[in-house]
Amino acid sequence: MSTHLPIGTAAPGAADAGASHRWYPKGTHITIRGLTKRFQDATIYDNFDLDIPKGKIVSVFGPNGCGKSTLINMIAGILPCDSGQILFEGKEARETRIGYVFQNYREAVFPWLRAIDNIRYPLQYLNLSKAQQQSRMDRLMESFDVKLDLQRYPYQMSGGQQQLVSIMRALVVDPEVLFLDEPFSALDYEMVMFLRERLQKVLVERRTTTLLVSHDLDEAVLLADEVLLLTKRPTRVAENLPFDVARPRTADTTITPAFIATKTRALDVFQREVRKP
Amino acid sequence: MSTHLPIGTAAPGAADAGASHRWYPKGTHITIRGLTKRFQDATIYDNFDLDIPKGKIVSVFGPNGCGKSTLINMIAGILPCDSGQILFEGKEARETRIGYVFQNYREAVFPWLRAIDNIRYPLQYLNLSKAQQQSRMDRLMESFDVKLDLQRYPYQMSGGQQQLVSIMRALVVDPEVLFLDEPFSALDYEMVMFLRERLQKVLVERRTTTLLVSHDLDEAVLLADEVLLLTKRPTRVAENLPFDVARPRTADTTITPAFIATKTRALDVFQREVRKP
Amino acid sequence: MSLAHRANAFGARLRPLFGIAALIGLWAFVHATRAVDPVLLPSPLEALAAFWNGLAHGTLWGDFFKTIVRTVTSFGLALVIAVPLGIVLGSNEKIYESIEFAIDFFRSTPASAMFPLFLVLFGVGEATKIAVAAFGAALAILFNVAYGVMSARKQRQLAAKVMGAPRWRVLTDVILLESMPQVFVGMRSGVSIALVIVIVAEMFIGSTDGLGQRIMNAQTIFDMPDMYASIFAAGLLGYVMNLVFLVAERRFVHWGGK
Amino acid sequence: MSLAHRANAFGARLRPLFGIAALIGLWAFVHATRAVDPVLLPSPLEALAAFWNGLAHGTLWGDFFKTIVRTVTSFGLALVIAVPLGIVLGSNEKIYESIEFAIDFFRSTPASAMFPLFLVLFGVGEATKIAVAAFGAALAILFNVAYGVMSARKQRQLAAKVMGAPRWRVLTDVILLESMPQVFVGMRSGVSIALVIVIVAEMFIGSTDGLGQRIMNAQTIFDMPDMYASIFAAGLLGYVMNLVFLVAERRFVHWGGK
Amino acid sequence: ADRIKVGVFPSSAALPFYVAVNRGYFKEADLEIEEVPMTSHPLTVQALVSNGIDAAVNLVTLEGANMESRRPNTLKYISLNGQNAQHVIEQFVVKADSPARTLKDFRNGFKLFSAPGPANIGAARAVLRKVGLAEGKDFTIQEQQIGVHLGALQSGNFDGGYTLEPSATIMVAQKVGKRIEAGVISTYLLGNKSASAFAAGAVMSGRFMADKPDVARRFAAAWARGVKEAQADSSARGYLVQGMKVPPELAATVPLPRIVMARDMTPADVGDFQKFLDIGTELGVVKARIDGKALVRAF
Ligand SMILES: Nc1ncnc2c1ncn2[C@@H]1O[C@H](COP(=O)(O)OP(=O)(O)OP(=O)(O)O)[C@@H](O)[C@H]1O
Ligand SMILES: Nc1ncnc2c1ncn2[C@@H]1O[C@H](COP(=O)(O)OP(=O)(O)OP(=O)(O)O)[C@@H](O)[C@H]1O
Ligand SMILES: [Mg+2]
Ligand SMILES: [Mg+2]
Repeated sequence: MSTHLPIGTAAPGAADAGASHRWYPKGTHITIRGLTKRFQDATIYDNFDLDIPKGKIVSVFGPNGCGKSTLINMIAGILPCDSGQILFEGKEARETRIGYVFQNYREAVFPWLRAIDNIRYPLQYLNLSKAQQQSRMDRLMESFDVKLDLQRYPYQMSGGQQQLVSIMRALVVDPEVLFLDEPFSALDYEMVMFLRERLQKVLVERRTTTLLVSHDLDEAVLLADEVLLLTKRPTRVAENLPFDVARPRTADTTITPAFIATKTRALDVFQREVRKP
Repeated sequence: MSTHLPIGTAAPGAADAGASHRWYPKGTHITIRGLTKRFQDATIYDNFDLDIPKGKIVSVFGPNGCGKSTLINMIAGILPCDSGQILFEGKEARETRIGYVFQNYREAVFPWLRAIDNIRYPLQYLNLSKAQQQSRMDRLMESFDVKLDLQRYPYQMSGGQQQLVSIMRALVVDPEVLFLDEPFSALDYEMVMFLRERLQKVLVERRTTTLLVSHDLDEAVLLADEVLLLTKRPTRVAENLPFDVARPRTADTTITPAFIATKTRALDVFQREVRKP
Repeated sequence: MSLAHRANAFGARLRPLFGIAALIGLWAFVHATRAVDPVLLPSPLEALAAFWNGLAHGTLWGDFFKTIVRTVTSFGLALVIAVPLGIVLGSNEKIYESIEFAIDFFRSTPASAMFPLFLVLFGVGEATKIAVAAFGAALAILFNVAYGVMSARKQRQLAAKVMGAPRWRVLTDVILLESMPQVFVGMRSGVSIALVIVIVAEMFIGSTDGLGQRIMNAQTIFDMPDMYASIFAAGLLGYVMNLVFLVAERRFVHWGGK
Repeated sequence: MSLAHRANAFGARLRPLFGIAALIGLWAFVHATRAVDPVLLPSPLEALAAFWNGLAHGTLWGDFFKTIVRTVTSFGLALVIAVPLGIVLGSNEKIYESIEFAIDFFRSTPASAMFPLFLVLFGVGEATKIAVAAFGAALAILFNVAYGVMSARKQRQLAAKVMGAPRWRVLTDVILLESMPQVFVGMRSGVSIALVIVIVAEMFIGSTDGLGQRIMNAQTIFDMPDMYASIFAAGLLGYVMNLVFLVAERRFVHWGGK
Repeated sequence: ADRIKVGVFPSSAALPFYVAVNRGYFKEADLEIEEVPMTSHPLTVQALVSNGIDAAVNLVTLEGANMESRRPNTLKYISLNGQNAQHVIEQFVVKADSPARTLKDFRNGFKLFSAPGPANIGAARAVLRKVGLAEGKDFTIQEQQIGVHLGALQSGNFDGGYTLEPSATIMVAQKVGKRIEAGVISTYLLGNKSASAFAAGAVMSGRFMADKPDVARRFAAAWARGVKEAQADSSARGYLVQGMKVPPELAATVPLPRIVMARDMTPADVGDFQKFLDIGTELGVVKARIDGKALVRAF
């Protein structure tokens, strides 16, 4: 791991004593250091640092256009950064099993494949036997219990149905890292409730490192182990609020004092940041 | 108006006595009668009737894939129906000034135009002088007070920014009928709050007939004069809940008993309908 | 409703015939008005009679068949070479840019100017005709495929990449399908070009059979009905081959435009 | 960084030259190994010398210029006719289907087989060459534009319609722009085809100037360096005209693939 | 049997070949002939150079001479086809209803077409100049493919032209045109009405003759038999119908050139040939002056 130690980067204070050669805190899955990203004239990130803990759910909350999707794309390795480093426990993004629900879910499914084949698609890259692949699919279908006709093509589906397919495709590989970019934006009330419960269960059980972007503050706090608040561009971390109420968290959780405290705090920070000139 | 009276359609009981020749209630802007729509095998609407009141905000709340977008598209006249009639106070959709924020907002903006030109685009079909067009633009810009760089092209913008452009484009024409298909799904917290307030003000002031699709029940109820609850396919109106609390409605409205009552009722109906086998 | 629908579908089937009818009508009109000397432009009926006689009793079918075989062979060859190459080149802009010169150069050079070169390389036999037609068709296919690949939208490629697809799988699973409409345009251009070049080669590179040679002979001895019959056969062949791809595309690219 | 960037950009500019270099290298190699008799395939240097002498002291520039004028004229004509027609036809599938036969028919018929007909219609002068080249180019442009229009995605057209755009404005404001990439493919195909047909016409329809006639004469008297010099000039012209559209497309269709 | 690839350009001068094939002369000489159709003379030359063919039954002498001057020993003529007023090939024609009777009537911007290629148009120009006509003032001339000559006359785009057989015969038969004067090269350029303009001939490639002298000799002998029969036996003309797709009713009237084997050339022939080649050099069709005797090979 330490082979990737970049020369000249100061070890952050948070590194614990027992591993002083580490330049990231223990339990970190994804380490971002000195990340810089510009689009033409606009600077999105300038020397941005972040540690994403392993097996936790991190909610990202920030204003439109602050660079949340951009950040995820850079971590996922599909958008080059101008400078800086992004490491997965010393590995590369390529070597990690990633699930990604794109914000732009409609353009990310394959219209030439039926929904079922879209969901099955990533399994072939996992070195699984046919039987294993099928059992993955069966398990997924079972746990989702979808009433959706998966023999349709995406363009025959409603927006929400396409988004659901996109979510199922991201989950079927049992990802090590899961990126959810506004994954419930088009789903109906019932489905959102169902998925919040289901995802918590699955992700915590499998200790999947998750990055969730949501503009619904209730949702962001409810699902999070950490709520990451971002500022406007050039983007910094405004605050990183831990939220470690026991799971499963349900609608009832939203009326607990801990939840309200965290939510209020998040809102304060967010509004302060957004309203800065 | 009565020239469009279809022969053989029974006048609904709701028609008031003073206008017994009407086959729709007074104050109705859009009348839908006997609407039928199939996609290949699947029947979405079968002999569907609906009256949309003039100058009111109707929230549509229904499960994924029940046909909300399909309904709006048929009303807007861009999707043919298999049978049935849709009338705008006896006019055609073509003769009505329509604003439409597509659910699929990314694919509905023009990538070859800058954001500002996208917003300006529909003005040219209004028979306005250049000066009047400009004053419309100025008024819009002022009331939105966007910090967004509107000289960018859509593909240089984040999802939320594109959605905002799409909303502004729908509003600039001062529409007679406004369709909002999940219009805030990608917008940040601050922007959603701002738009809820602004839209209420503008739409009520101008008496714009509005159809709002939202999966956020709080939002659906908060903005609505009527909450239209739809069933699963084949889609019917499960219930039509009026909600006539005074405006402006703010976050405080959500803790009033009237709000909670309506919301609870809506949720009950919705869940009952969705859970039907 | 179903009846009307069926009648409609029937009408749709027949629609291409209107085009043929209009074309022949125009021809008959020009002929009837004697705007063009009848010796130079026979009536459609004469040409049709020549076509029919040629097929039924004469050698037209043999020539027709020869041209079909050559065209299909050279098109097949072009397809096999140009589609994979086009995908690879299109997905690698640097390489493409450096060979673009050659592609545009040869696309803009008449096949007949290339004959001497191909004769040198492939001799005066069958091989030259097929090679030069395959070359021309391959250029068109290559150009279209590479262009389609280059201008394919990126989002789905990125999605596949994130899902762990290796580069070549992204090519075959996403880019190729994303650029399918352009690939079909390429194939339709390619098959027409292959046919055109085969005919020109039959005209100008020594040949004892084929529609091109037939057109040339008919022209030399001023047998205009037979010349137009042969031209008609060539055009018909082109239309039918295009139709195959048209139908294939409708079937296959079901997601197009959505 | 900026320096590296600049060097990179410079490399990108030069990339097409690699293609030329590779092509000429191959040619020089074949010539050097004498795989082909030198009387049939001169060395690149000889051809280049002929090219240079032809330009500097000879008549090559005059012929070159004539061909340019003819090509540009016929292409311009084709463009003016085929782009609007292609849009209209593409947006009206029924009409398109009924004339598809004619389009595919003529696309698959060699221009040289059409010469007699065009000679009859336009006489033996300049008009025939331009007409037949314009016809060929127009078919290619029409085919591509109509195809682009037909397979354009529907969402934005619907958006424009809802905003009150009349049908023809949807055509010009949305469909045309949505199918722009395909229009550019059509224009690039068209300009190459116009050039090819002009040259073929100069070869076979009485002509006293132009690159085609030059190629033909050089071939008859076996002045191979001059023949290859002329072919090279034709190809170069084709490349440059393609380049114009390539650059125009990069500039204009900035949203492509996004 | 020895295989030999023979290029054939379809023209009446190929008749001896069809005779020899159909009457089995080649088979008797133990030769197996592979007929390679040729559609142009440059193609024939190219095929000879690149060993695509070993021999060709008809090749324009100026083209052969030109190639010899660029690449000596590429080919040799074994027989030559002479044309003149009796053995008609090249000629001037006009529209059937034209008032023109002689070449001198080509006046006032008389629009002429010419058979294609620098040799043909050059010869046509030279003839008209000899007659005393000025290009531009009296006449204009433009190359056209032989295939469109009839159409060019018929459609009225041209008043007349310089064409070759069998095109002229078909024009006359179809009553589209009429002959003005044939054999103009002999008459005006060689200066003698009965001189032979040796415009084409049968060739063998230099390499073939060097590699297989015996086969070459047998081919030449069989070819000579064909030549003799073709000129002596008028029934042999029927082979033209299948060989070059001449309409049967015209086969009997299509003129044949005077075919002379190299060994049978008279001194006058040698002189005419040299003169003809020199004209080619003058026209710029042949790169450098070439000796006619070196261009033929007698067997
Ligand atoms: N191709 C591009 N060219 C120029 N600017 C771009 C480009 N892509 C993104 N941007 C800019 O980068 C910024 C960050 O975009 P990003 O999509 O990451 O925002 P986001 O945080 O995901 O916003 P949202 O909540 O609206 O999805 C935006 O301000 C956008 O304008
Ligand atoms: N082109 C099509 N072909 C076949 N079925 C279609 C097509 N378009 C839509 N459908 C079906 O019609 C139904 C209604 O779709 P619609 O997009 O109107 O749903 P919606 O209510 O807007 O859902 P959402 O909340 O997910 O946006 C869906 O079940 C979908 O599967
Ligand atoms: Mg985003
Ligand atoms: Mg919808």
